[in-house]
Parts: sequence; C-alpha cells; structure tokens
Amino acid sequence: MDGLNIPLNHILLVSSLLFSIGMLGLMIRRNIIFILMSLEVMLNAAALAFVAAGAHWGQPDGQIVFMLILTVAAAEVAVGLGLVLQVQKRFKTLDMDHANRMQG
Amino acid sequence: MLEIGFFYIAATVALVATVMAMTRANAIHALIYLIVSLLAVAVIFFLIGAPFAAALEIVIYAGAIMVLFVFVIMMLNLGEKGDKQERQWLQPSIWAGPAILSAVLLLELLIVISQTAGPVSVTAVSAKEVGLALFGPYVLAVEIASMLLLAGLVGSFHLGRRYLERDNLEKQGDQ
Amino acid sequence: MSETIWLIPLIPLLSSVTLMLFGSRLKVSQIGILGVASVGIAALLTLLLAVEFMQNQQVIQLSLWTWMEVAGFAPGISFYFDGLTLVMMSVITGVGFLIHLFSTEFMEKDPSYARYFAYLNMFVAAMLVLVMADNLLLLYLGWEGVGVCSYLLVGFWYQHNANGHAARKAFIVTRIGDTAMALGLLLLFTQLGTLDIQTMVGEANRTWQVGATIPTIACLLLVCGAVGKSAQLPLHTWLPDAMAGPTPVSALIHAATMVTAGVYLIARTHGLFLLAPTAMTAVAIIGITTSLMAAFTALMQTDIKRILAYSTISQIGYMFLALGVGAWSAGIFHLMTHAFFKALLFLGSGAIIHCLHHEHNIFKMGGLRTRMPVTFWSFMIGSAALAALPMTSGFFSKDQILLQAYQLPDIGPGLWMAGLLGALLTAIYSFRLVFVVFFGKANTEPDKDTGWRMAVPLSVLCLLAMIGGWFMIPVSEVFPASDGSHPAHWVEYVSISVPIVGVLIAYLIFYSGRLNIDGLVSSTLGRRLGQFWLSGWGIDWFYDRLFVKPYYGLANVLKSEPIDAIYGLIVAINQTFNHWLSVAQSGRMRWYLASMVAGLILVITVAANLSVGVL
Amino acid sequence: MNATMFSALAPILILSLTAIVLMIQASIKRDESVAWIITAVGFVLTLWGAIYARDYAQSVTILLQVDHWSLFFTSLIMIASLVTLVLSRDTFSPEGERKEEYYLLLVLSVLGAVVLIQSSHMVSLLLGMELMGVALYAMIAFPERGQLPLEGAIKYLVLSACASAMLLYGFALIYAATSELSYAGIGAKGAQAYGENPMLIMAGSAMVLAGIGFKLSVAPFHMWTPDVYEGAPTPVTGFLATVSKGAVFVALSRFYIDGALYQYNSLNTALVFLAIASMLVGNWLALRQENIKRLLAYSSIAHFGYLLVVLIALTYLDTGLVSQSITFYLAAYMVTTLAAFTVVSTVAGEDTAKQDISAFEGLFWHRPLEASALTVAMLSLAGIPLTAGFMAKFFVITVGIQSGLWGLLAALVIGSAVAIYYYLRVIFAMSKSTESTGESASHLEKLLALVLIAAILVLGSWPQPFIAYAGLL
Amino acid sequence: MVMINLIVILLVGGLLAILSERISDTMPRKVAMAVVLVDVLYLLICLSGMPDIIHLQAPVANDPSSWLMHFKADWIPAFGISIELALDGISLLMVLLTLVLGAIAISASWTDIVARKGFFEANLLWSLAGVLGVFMSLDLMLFFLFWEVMLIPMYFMIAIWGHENRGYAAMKFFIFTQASGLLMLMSILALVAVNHGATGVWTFSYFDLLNTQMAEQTAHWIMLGFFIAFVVKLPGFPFHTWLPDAHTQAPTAGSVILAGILLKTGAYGLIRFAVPLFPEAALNFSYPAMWLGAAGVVYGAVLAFGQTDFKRLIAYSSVSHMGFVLLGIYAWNELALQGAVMQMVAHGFSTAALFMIAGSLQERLHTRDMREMSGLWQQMPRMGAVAMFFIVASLGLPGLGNFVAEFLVLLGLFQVNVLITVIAASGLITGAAYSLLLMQRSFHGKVNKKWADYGLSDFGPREMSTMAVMMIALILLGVYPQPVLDVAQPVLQSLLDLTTIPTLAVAEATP
Repeated sequence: MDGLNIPLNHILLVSSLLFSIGMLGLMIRRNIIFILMSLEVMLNAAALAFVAAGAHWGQPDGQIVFMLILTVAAAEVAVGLGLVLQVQKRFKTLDMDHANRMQG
Repeated sequence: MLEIGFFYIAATVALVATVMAMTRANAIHALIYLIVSLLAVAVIFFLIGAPFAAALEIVIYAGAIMVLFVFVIMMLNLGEKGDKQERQWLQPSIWAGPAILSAVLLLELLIVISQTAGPVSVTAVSAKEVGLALFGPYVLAVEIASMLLLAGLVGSFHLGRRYLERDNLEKQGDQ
Repeated sequence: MSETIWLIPLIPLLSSVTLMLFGSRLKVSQIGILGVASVGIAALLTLLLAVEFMQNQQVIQLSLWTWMEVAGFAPGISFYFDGLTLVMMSVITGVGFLIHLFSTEFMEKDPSYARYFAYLNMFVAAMLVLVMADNLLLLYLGWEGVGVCSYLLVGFWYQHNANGHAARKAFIVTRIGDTAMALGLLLLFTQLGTLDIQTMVGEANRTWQVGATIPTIACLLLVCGAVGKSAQLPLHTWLPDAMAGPTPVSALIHAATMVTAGVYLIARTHGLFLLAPTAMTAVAIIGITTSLMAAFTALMQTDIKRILAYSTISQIGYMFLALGVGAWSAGIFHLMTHAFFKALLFLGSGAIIHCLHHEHNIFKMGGLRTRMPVTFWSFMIGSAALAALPMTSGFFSKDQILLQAYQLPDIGPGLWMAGLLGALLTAIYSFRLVFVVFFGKANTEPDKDTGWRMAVPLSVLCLLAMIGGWFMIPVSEVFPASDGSHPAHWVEYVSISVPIVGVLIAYLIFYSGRLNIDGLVSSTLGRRLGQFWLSGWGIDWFYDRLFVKPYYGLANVLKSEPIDAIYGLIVAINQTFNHWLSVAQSGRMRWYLASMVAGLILVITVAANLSVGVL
Repeated sequence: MNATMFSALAPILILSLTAIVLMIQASIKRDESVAWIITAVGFVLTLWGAIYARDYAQSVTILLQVDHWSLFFTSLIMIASLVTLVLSRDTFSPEGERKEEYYLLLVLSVLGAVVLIQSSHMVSLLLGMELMGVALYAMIAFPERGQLPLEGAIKYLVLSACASAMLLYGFALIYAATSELSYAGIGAKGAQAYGENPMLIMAGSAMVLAGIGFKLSVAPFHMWTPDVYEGAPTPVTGFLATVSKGAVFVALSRFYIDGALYQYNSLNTALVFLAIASMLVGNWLALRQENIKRLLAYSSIAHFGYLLVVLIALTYLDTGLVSQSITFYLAAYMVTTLAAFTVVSTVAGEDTAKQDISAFEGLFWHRPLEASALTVAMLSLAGIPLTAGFMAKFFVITVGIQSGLWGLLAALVIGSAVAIYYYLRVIFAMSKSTESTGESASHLEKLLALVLIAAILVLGSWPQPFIAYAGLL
Repeated sequence: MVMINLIVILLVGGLLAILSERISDTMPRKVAMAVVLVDVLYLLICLSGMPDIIHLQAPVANDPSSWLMHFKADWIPAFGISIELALDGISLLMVLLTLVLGAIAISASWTDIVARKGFFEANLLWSLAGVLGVFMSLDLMLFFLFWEVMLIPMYFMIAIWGHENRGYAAMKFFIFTQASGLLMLMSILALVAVNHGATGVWTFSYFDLLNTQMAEQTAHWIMLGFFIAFVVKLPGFPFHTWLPDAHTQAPTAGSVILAGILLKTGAYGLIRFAVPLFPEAALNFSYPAMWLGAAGVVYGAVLAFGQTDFKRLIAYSSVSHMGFVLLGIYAWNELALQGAVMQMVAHGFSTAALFMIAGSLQERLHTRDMREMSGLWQQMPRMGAVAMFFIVASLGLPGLGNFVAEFLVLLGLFQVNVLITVIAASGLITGAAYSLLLMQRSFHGKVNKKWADYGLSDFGPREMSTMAVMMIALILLGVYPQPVLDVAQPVLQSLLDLTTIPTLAVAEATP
C-alpha cells in the first residue's frame, strides 16, 4: 500500500509528545512496573520517529532500527521484569522511593 | 484525505491512551491503555508506509512484550492495596515539577521539529526491502541482536530462577 | 708591631672561644687567669703600639683578607690605626683589663664563671674590632658584636625574667638604631661605591657640597645608630634597665666602652658630618637635651646603679654636644676621662653591692665611709671627676666642651647655658650619692672591704680619674684643628664655678640638712615632677603604650593567621558545594531522572542555540 | 562478507564462540571452574585475535570499522576483562552460588563493548551499548542476597534505558535531518546540511550526547554512578568503570570525529558545560566521601570531565594529537582504575563496612603490596608525576593549551586541586598505624596488583614506546 | 652520568635502608648515613677531577661544555622531552647543601624515630634524591617531575612520623604544593606550546625555551604560573600558610629537610626559570614580587613573635627569612642575587639547626610549647649555648652567614627601591624581637621545676658534632663567604646577561 502525504513534522510531533509523556510518567511514577511501562512508551516514541524518518527518506533503515529497538525493548523488559520480581522479594514493595539505601 | 484523517485519529488515540496509561492507578488498566496506544501507533506505521513495522508493532510489542508485563503483574498479584497507594502517590505536588520539565523538553523538541519540512515518502517500504537490507548490510546487526536477546534471556533466567527457587524454598520452610 | 695589630682583638677572641668550649672543665683559677691574661696581653700590645705610634706618628692600615667581593662591593677584614684608634684601644684594653681583674673577685662565687669571662672577652674582641675597623661594614660587625655581648651580659643571670627582659630591651632598642645605621651604610655605598672610611670621606668631599641632602640623610642615619648605641634620646631607655647585668659589665660596657661607640662612630666619620651641618646641629641638640633629661632623672633615682646609668647617659650627651659643635677632640677626650671615672664609680658601686649583699637602694646604705675606705675614696674621686670639680680629669674635658660650645654662632650660648645647668645638676646628683651612701648613719653592715683584686683596679682608676685630664690625646692629626680662639674669661670662670656650687647645694641638702627641700618635694608640683623625673620623664611608659603594647597586640591578633582564613574560606566553599551536591545525591531514582531530564534540556538548549530564541 | 572480513572480525567471533561454548558447557555439566577457564581462554584468544586482526583492518559492512585504533582498544578492554575475570573468581557468596551465568554474561558484555568500540554506525552503537548494558544489569544484580546490588541494578537499568531512549530519539532526529545512520554519512551530510537544517542535527546530537554522557556519567547525568558503583559487586564495578566507560568513550569519540560534530560550535559549547560541570561536580562530591567505591565513582565523573577536554579540542586541532591523547588517557585511566578496584576487591570484597576508607587504616603495614598498589593508583588518579595518570593529564593539558581552552583548564586545575585532598585521604588512612591484621590475597591477585603497579609506573615514567605505538594507531 | 649516579645512589640507598631493617633495628640509620656520605664523597671525587672549581666560567646557555657537568638523553622524544641534567655553580652549591643537610637530617633523627625506621630513612633519602633532581634538571618536564615527586616521600614523613596534628599538616602541605605545581605544569606546557607554535618543534629543554618569543600578555600569565608555584614553595607571603603547619608537625628530620632544602627549591626555581625565561614579564612583575617579599619579611617576623610553639616560631622565621630571598631575586642585580644565594645557604644551616634543637627538646620534654619551657639552660647548657649561637645567627649577627646574605640583599635592593629596603630592613628589628623571645622563653628565665627531676640530658657528642658542622659552616660563610660567592658569580653573571632587567630597574627606580 502506498504511503500518504502526511507531513513528517506532524508525525515527529506525535512522537515527541509520546516521548514527553513517557518521560513524565517515568519521573512521576514510583511503582517500578509503571516505570518500565513509561520506558516502553519512550522507546516506542523513538521508534515512531525512526519509522517516520525512514519513510520520509524512503529507506528501509528506519524500520530496521525499529526492529532493533523492539529487540532492545524486549531484552530490557525481560531483565527489568526479572529485577522486578527480585525487588518485590527483597524490598517487599515495588515503590522505588524505598530503594534509596545508597545515598550521599 | 480520509487516510490523513485516519492518521490524526490514530495519533489522538495514541496520545490519549498513553496519557491514560501513565495516569492509571491500576496496573492492568494502564497496561491495556498502553496496548491501545501501541495499536494506534501501529496504525500510524501502516499509514506512513511501513506495513512490516506495523505488523511487528502489533505482534511483538503489543503482543509479546506486553504479555510479559501482564505475566509479572499477575505473578506479583498487585491488588487493591497497590491501587490505593498509586492514587496517593499521584499528587500534584509530585508531578508538578516533572510536568514542567517535560513541558519544557516538549517545547524544545517542538521548536526543533518545526524545522523539518516535507511529507513522508509516498511509496511504502515493503517488507521485502526491509528483509533485503536486514540480511544485506545489516546482517551483523541481526547477529548481535541475537546475542542481545541471549543476554536478556540469561539475565532474566538468572534473576527469575532465583525468585522461583527462593519462593519454593520458603514454601518448603513453611511446611 | 704594625703587622701584628690583628693579634690584639684575636687574643681575647681566642680566649673567649676556649672558655666557651672548655670552660666547664677548667678550674676557677684557670678561668680567671685566662680571662684576665688575654685582655692583659692585648693591653700590653696596645701599649707597645702606643709607644711606637708616639715615636713615628704613623697611621697603620692592615688588610687581612677581603671579606666578600660582589659587584664592586669589596669590604675587607682590614684595620685602620691612628690616634683616635689608639685612644679607643687604650681605653678598651686598659680599662677593660682593670675591670676583668676586678671581676675575678666580684664573680668568683658565680657558677657560670667561665661563661662570664667568655662573654666579657668576646666583648673586648668585638669592641676592638669596632674601633679598629677600616670600613664601616667591619665596624658594623663589631658594633653588632658588642650589642650581642651586651645582651648576653645584661641577661647573664638568666634565671630572672626581669634580666632577660632588660637584655632584650637593650638589644632591640639599639637594633632600631643599628638598622637605621645599616640603611645609612646602604646609602653611602650606593652613592659612593665604597665603605672604606678614609676613601669614602675623600670621595664624599669630592662629590658633595656642604649641606647637600644626601650626606645629611646619610649622617642622620649614622646618628640614629650612634643614638641607639650611646643611649641618647630617644633611644636611651635601654641603658638604665641594662644595669641588670653584673656590675663590672655595667662598668665596662655601659659606661666605659660600648656606649661611647656612637661617639666614636661620629668622630670617625667626622669628615662626612662636616658636609652635613644640619646633622651636626641635630647631634648637638640631641646631646644637650639628653644630657639635661638624664641629669634631672638621675636626681631622683634611688638605685645606685640607675643613678650612674643616667649619669652616663647625661655624660654621653655632653660628648654628643661636643661632636655637634665640632669639638671633636674634646668629645673624644671626654670619652676617655669619662671612661676612667665612670668605670671607677661603677666598680665602686659594684664593690658596695658586692659587700652589701646585692643592695642597690642608696637610702638603705649609709655611713660606709669608714667601713669601706677604698671604695669611699674611689667614689669621692670619681664623683669629683664626674662633677667636673677643678683639677680632676672630668674638669678638663667638660670645660673644653662647654667653651667650644659657647663659641658656636647663634645657638652656642644657649647650648653653653644648658650645658652649665647640666653640670650643676651633675654635681648635685653625684654628691647626693656620695653623701647618702658614705655619710650619715649606717643602715646595713658590709661583710668586709674589698679584696686586692678589687682594690687594685679601683686604685688605678682613681689615679687615672685624677690625672687623666693631663693626658694629651694624640688626635691632632685626625681631626681638623679648632681655630684656637677663646671666649671671654668670665665664661670660663662661670664654667668652673658652677660644679662647685652644685656640690655645695648637695652638701647643704644631703649632708648638713641646712637646706630643707622637704616642703618643695612634698608639694603637689614637686611630687608630680619628682615622680615624672623618677620615671625617666615617662618615656618608657610612653614607648610601652606607643610601640610595645601595640606590637604585642598586633602579634596576638595575627597569631591566628588571618591569611589562613582565606584558605579556610576556600575550603569552606568547597565543603559547601560538597554538602549541596551530596544532598542532591539522595538515592531516589525519580530525582535522578529529573536531573537527567534537566540536563537534557540544558544540553539541547545550548547545543541547538535555543537560548537565543528564548532570551 | 569475505574471508578477510572474518579475520577482521576475529575478536567478535571468538567472543561469540566463547559464549556459545559456555552455553554448551553449561548444558553438559555445570562446573564453575571449567566455565572460568573457558572464559579466560576465550579472553586470551580474543586478545590474540585483536592483534591478529590488525593485518586485516577494514570496515566490515556498514556497521563496524575495524582499524588499529579500535583493535587497540579491543586489546585494552580484553585486558581489563581479564582482570575482572580474575577478580570475579573469588567474589560473591562462598556458599556455592552458581556462577556460570555470570561468566556468560561477562562474555556477552565484553562482546557488546567490542562491538561498541568498533562501531561506525548508529545501529552497531545501539546494539553494542545495549548488549553491554543488558548483560551488566544482570551482572550487577547477580548476588543472591542483599538489597544494594538489586537497588544498583534497577537504578542502572531504568536510568540507562531512559538514556537509551534519549539517544535513540536523538539519532532519529539526526536521521530525519540527514537520511544517514553511519557516522561518516552523518559527517558528510551534516556538512552539507549545516546551512539548511542544523538545528535538528544539533538537537539530535545533543540528545545522543546526553545518552552517551549518561553512560560516561558526565554531570549532570552522573547521579546513578555512586549508587551503582556501590551496589554492584566490586569486580563488576571495576568492569563498569573501565570496560563499559572506556568502550562508550571510544564510541563517542568515533561518533564525534567521524560524524564531524566538532564543527557545530554550539554543540561544542554544550560539551564545555558538561566537561566543566563534571570536573567540578565529580571532585566536589568525592571530597568527603567515606565509601571508597563511591569515591572512585565520583573520581571517575571528574576524569571523564577531563577527557571531554580532548574532544572539545577537536574543533581546534587535527585528530592526530587528539586521538593519541584519548588513547593514552583511556589506557592510563583503565590501568589505574583496575589497580584501584583490584585492591578494593581483594581487601574490602563485598562487605560494605569494609569499603569505608577508615577500614583501610593500617593497610600499609599489614598488606604492603595492596597498599602500595592502591597508593600508586591514587597518585595516578591524582595525576602525580611518574604515574600513568600524570602523563594522561599531561596530554589533556597540552591539548587544552594548544586549543586555548583556558576556562576548561581552569576548571581542571581547580578540580585536580580538590581531588588531591580525597586521594590523599585514602593514602593517609592506609599509612595510619593500627593493630588489625587482614587476611591475605591469593597469589593471582597479588601478581595482578604487581603487574598493574608496574604498568602504571611504566606508562608514567617511560611512556615513549606507548606513545609511539599510540601514534601509529 | 655522574649526576644520574648521584640520584640513583640515593634511590637505591633508600631500598637498602628498608631491607636493612631486617638485619637490625638500628641498621637503617647507619645505612642511610653511609649512603649520603658516599654520595657526598662521590660528588667531591668527581669535582676534584674538574680543573678549577673556584674559577668557574660563566655557563653559556647554548654551550653545554661551559657547564660544570652536562648530561642529556632522550626520554620522550615524541614531545622533545629529554633527561637533561646539568650542574653549574648555583646547582652545585644547592646540591652540596642538600647532601650535607641530608646527612645532618639523618643525624637529627638518629634516635627520635621509633617505628618503621627503614621506611623512614628511605623516604628521607628519596626526598633528597628528588631535591637533587630539582637542582640539576634542565629539562622542564624532568624538573617538574622531580619537583612533584620529592613531595611524596616528604608527605609520608609528615603523615606517618609527624606529631599530633600530622594528617592535617601533611594534607595542607601536599595540596598547596601540588595545586601550585599544577599551575606550573600549565605554565610549562603553555610555554612549550608557544615555542611549538613559533618553531614547530616540541622541546622542553631549558636552552631551547630561553629565547621563546611571545606576546607580553602571554609571557605575563605563563610567568605568573611559575611564580606562584615557586613562591608557594619558597614560601612567600601570602602563600606561606602551609609552612607553619608542615614544619611544626613534621618529625625533626622532616623539618630540617623542609626548611633547609625544600624551601630553596622555590628560590632556585625563581632564579633559574621564572626570571630568565620571561625577562620582561619578570621585570614588570618585580615590584609586586618585591612587595610580597617585604610583606613576607615583616609578616613572618610579627607572627613568629606571637607564637608559643617552638617549631612554629622557627617556621614563621623562615617565612621572614625567605622574604629576603624573594626580595633579592626580584631586585635582580648581582649584589641582591648573591645575597639571595647566600641566604639560601645560610638559612639552610641556621634553620636546620634550630629545628634540630626543637626536635631535641621535643624528644626530651614531649612538648614544643614554650610556655612550659623555661630556664632550660640550667640543665642543658650546651644545648642552650648552641641555641644561642643559631639564634643570633638567624637574627643576622655580622660575622655569621645570614648577615652577609641579608646585607647583600639589602644593598642590592637599595639600588632598586629605597622604600621597600626600609621596610625589609625593619625585619632586622622584628627579627631580633622574636629570636630573643625564643631564647628567653625556652632556655632563659626562671627554671621550671617541672623538668627538674626529669633527667634531661644535654647534647651528646653526636649532636654536638652535627651542630659543630653547621656552626663552622655559618662562621665561615660569615667571615669568608667568597668561595660561595665565587661559585655562584659566573652563573649569576650569565643569568644577568640573559636578561636586561637590572639596568632598566635601576633606571626606573632612580628618581
């Protein structure tokens, strides 16, 4: 199917909005699960920007990077969720504000 | 033009769903919003001529990765108590500062992005093209990505196994 | 003889070093012999030298080695010997020998006998270097050397803090003058390119006009040195305190030799002073003012040594007056006679103190005339000479000074009258001393009279004090001849009679009691004035407030190192940053994230030049 | 792909192979010591491979650039990895915890670092960084007990993922502006695009800089550093401090040089801010730090601030001296840091209480070798002559002066002056007299300490061969 | 090679000292003493081979053969850094001073070090080696290396064997000197970079850098870097505050070396590098520098007067005395420079001796507080006499070395600026005040009962002979300083020829 004449900067606008929202979520949430979700939103935003840029230039590279971002996201989430389990076990909470034993 | 309309609808859905996901107290609710957001993004991919990416977004992102989240949420059994906590935590005093930061960042990005011009390409980049590139110049990337997944696997294995083992041990101890 | 002139200072020096190194292992008698003999030999050599000099009148210049040679600055360790030097050397070695001899008995019981003679010999050596020096730098070596010896000897009985204080005061006050003098040396060398006295004077006469600024400044700086060393106003305050030392030391250093070094310095460099009339006037005025001030002060003192100390200051004031009015040889003559009679008086007081168990207050003595005849006669003769009663040695020298002062244009008569007043006071206080100590009723019983080692020096000095005025000092070649004119006879008669009047007054007040001054003394004004004079015109008090206390205060304030506070501030700043940043390192992930986002915003702002749009 | 390419890829291939062999070994019989030996052999072989590949230097596909420079750093991080491996052997709880995965993760992480070093393309940069990172998360959280490793790991994961997102978004912007993903392409297009669309490139580069700056713990992206350093097992901390940071810096310089980013003045200005902030913040934070691992964390912040000076100088100088300086600095920094962590690992181990500086008191007298090693390391970090750290600083200052970067040099001087205090504090603590007696390290670790001391001193006192070598890179 | 050997002997000697501790407890000090003596002997033997030491020729900058010794070998050719050592008159004086004072320092710490003797002696020898390097290096990098490295053993000496507040003092010492050293490093590199820019050649050689052309402003800043580094070490006002702490807290040998030798490296650096490399900038800066010197003279003296700690007082007196050196150097004429060199030597002996006395007192009384001392002469007359000697030496008694130095400085300075001379000369008065106070509070005064039955032992033969060496040295310097002056003269002459400062300065000063 052919693409459409959607202005690049509109897509980038959406992606930057997603990025900022993800960032906001990252900063305000204390529950580690939500934090990981926020990260996914941010990565997704970047992926959107890549795909859009790739489409802008008519290159496959944007989508390839997208795929790799998927991989990265998958790997990070896998390890991240593994850590979540350990956090729950050792801290008895998912509140990241409680994980502040090291400071100064 | 209808399709362009689709884009704006999809974009709006994605944004609203993301905002909802970020503000929910209940993890499962948030997750579902997030999946909606991902699906909306997949629509955008489709609209801008990246059908392959759209498919992957649905299958892997909204499918596989989000399932991982569901899985963990279920394992941890986050219930009502967690919801209450989350509501408490979402006070304006907590998000005001970060909101300002995000807004400034957004503003900056907008200024920067406003510099770009032109539409995205009119011709779609087919899955074949992607595949060719992937196993052409990017072949090493695929290999390294496999290593990356291996690392993720081994890492989560190690961490998760310990979780389960210890759980079992504790249960045994209880008996 | 002229080639071995260097032996004269060397022998006492060697003796001193020997005593320092091995003093603890020598027997008391050996120490005494070594100490006295070394000076004795020096005196003997001086005598030989004098004989030779009298015959051929030959100036000796002897250069041992070049001290240092830097960029044309090449002072030598070299000696210059002429009539003036001879006079000084004779006084130093001669009087010095007598005092050493006196000391052997005076200090016999002291545990630090060897140290005493080591210092004393060292002093003699330094003093000899001072007077024999060919250049000002070597002179300065001797100058400072005697200063240190004076310090050591004043503080000889170091166990008493007061002695230490007096010693330090002596050194530091003179050091103030010395430093000014050093600046004078710097100026002279910078201007004239040499510090050799003879060359320098010659060069100065070629370079400068009479009354030019630079020689005046140079001379005034030298005067500062002289003032310090010779205890003249305003740097005289150390001398009365310096009486804390053993009495023979006072006799040698603070009466006969060291304190007159200033006089010697000015006399030695008179060639320069002739170019600087202002400086000479200053010297005269300093001299006469000091003389009067000290005389008034001496009137009120009760401590026998302090009386003598102020009298020394006063007498040196006369010498300064002499120098200031150009009566060079009169000044030196007075220096010599003063050395005789003042040494005599000091030794006499030493004998008294020795026999009266370290009693210093004259009002606790009395009636010693019969019990200590030798001492009594010494004192009589000494006081007569001090008061310049006719035919004594002091008479001749002081008379000359006053007459020559009178002849000075403009201020001459004024100086003369002031001098007369001084002479009157001198007579009063010196005979007050004699009458109070030796007549009247006895307050303290002396142990014994003096032994021979004390008696012999006293006797010899008596003789010298009597006949010293008949000596002809061989300085005619050294100084420019005076014009030889004499003032009117009445001036001379007045000069002669004033001391006699003074003695009479003293007699009336302190011996016969006919003249009762109790009322005068006890009146408010009298008390105040008496107190004022007793305290040495409050100068010590004044200095204490003006210099000493502020300096202590300053040192105390700075003690905590204000400069370090600056570095402390730097440290504090760093610690503050450390504190802030450590607090920021809160361990909370959300906070870390926020900081990252803030950083990102900052970086984008700067990197993409967005600030330009915002601002 | 052809045969020479495979030769050029020797290090990467050997590492991958090692990973596979480890997996196979684990599936046959799980044995920790065998795994250790396999890893060690793999590392040594990789080291050989890095030397071997020198003759086949080329770009392998668009992703990797195998040249002398990257091979040199490959060798360097292999050495660092070997050290980590040695230190890892006796670390972790002695109660029979299985560590095969650890070695596997280590190999994968090193693989990521090698990819990162050789990357010439955004994709390889991303993958290398993530591979290294993902493996590291698990390594940091490897110990089965205690909250600190976990806390460190989770912080590192979240923050690092955030940084990755920034980096990616930045690359997306650059890509949108240039249509290029390879450094060289960005450099070439960037020069053209500069006139028309510089803001996108600059903002994108800024975001990349932020993402990379995070990994380098450059202020203000530094905050994770002490917590992760403290939380991670000590050998992992050492690994993080040397291999991870070194590789990322090499990648950054690659990107900066090949991407011709130095031509953007405003970007340079941003870098100047980061550098100054790092030098000051790092040193100030370390000033009164009691925990030696945190102290080293702060010190590393400052050190990467110094190193940034060299990058900034690219604007003014040609790359010869700059790349030499980077080479020397990183080598010196790695060797020094390894020495420090070797001592911390053997003396303090994983016991937080023993990581306090006060716990090092008297070390001079009962464990002189370790104390000497730490002393030399501290002096080297402080930049005292005769140590590698001094020569490194020498390079930085030379480059800075040649470029006239006075502001940066001023910050460097202030920072270094502050730094002397806390480095000396460690030395002073060790020289105190105490009565305690410590257990002694294994022979291997002692040998390691000796070798590292020698390396620091040789680099510092006779750097000529090394400079000559680095000059050829 | 001779120069390398001199350094290597000391370095190896340090190792031997450590090893010798295994043989016996007293071995290290003997080894250390032997090593230093061997070094001295070796140097003297090598010098005796030289034709005529006293009639040295002026070393010509570009002609190494005109130097007493010269050695050059590549070190880091990539940057033109070489191992270039050379010896001329001033270096020789300083080297001899270093070795002699080194031996004295070892003697000074003969008994007061109780723990880790081997390591102590090693540090001592190593710091000596570093100082020798500083005095002989002509390659700026090598100079810097020695400059910094000599501090490390010194740091250890203070930090390990120092007194109660040693940690603070050692840290302060190290930070001050290192921070200023960093400035110097910047200056060196800037100078080299300027030279590189002008000639395209990397070189750190003193000879090559001597005639570097640069803008006035540049020269000024680079010079300032050198100046601050050297003045911190000197130490000049207001960078002196590390010194009282370091000197006070250091063990006796440390104080001796610090005051006797290490301070001189600062002065040496000024004479050798700071002025000749930047003649015009130095000239422009001479007035501020001289004011700092004068301020140091007065400030040091006043502060010394206020102290109650024996060693602190001496430390401040060093500040005062080194102010004269600064004055002498920046007056930059032959008289003043000779004075500065003399002051370096004389102060080395006098202060070293005073610190040794302080150390002996500390060893016996376990306090340095003068308020607790008094009348010690009674029990320790020999020590008292020796103290008296060095106190009058330090207050500038003519006939002893310090006087010659101070007088020459003042004489040279007078030709440049009268006002500063007057201020500096006032230091003679304040100097007398604190020196005599020191004597009064410790040895003179009422005998303190506290020490009466403390069994205080007077100086023994070892101490007396050590002291005798320094006394004789000071007396010789005082009455016949010519050999020292002669040795320094050609060097100073050549330095003066390198720069045109004196004539200009004089021209400016004369109204």
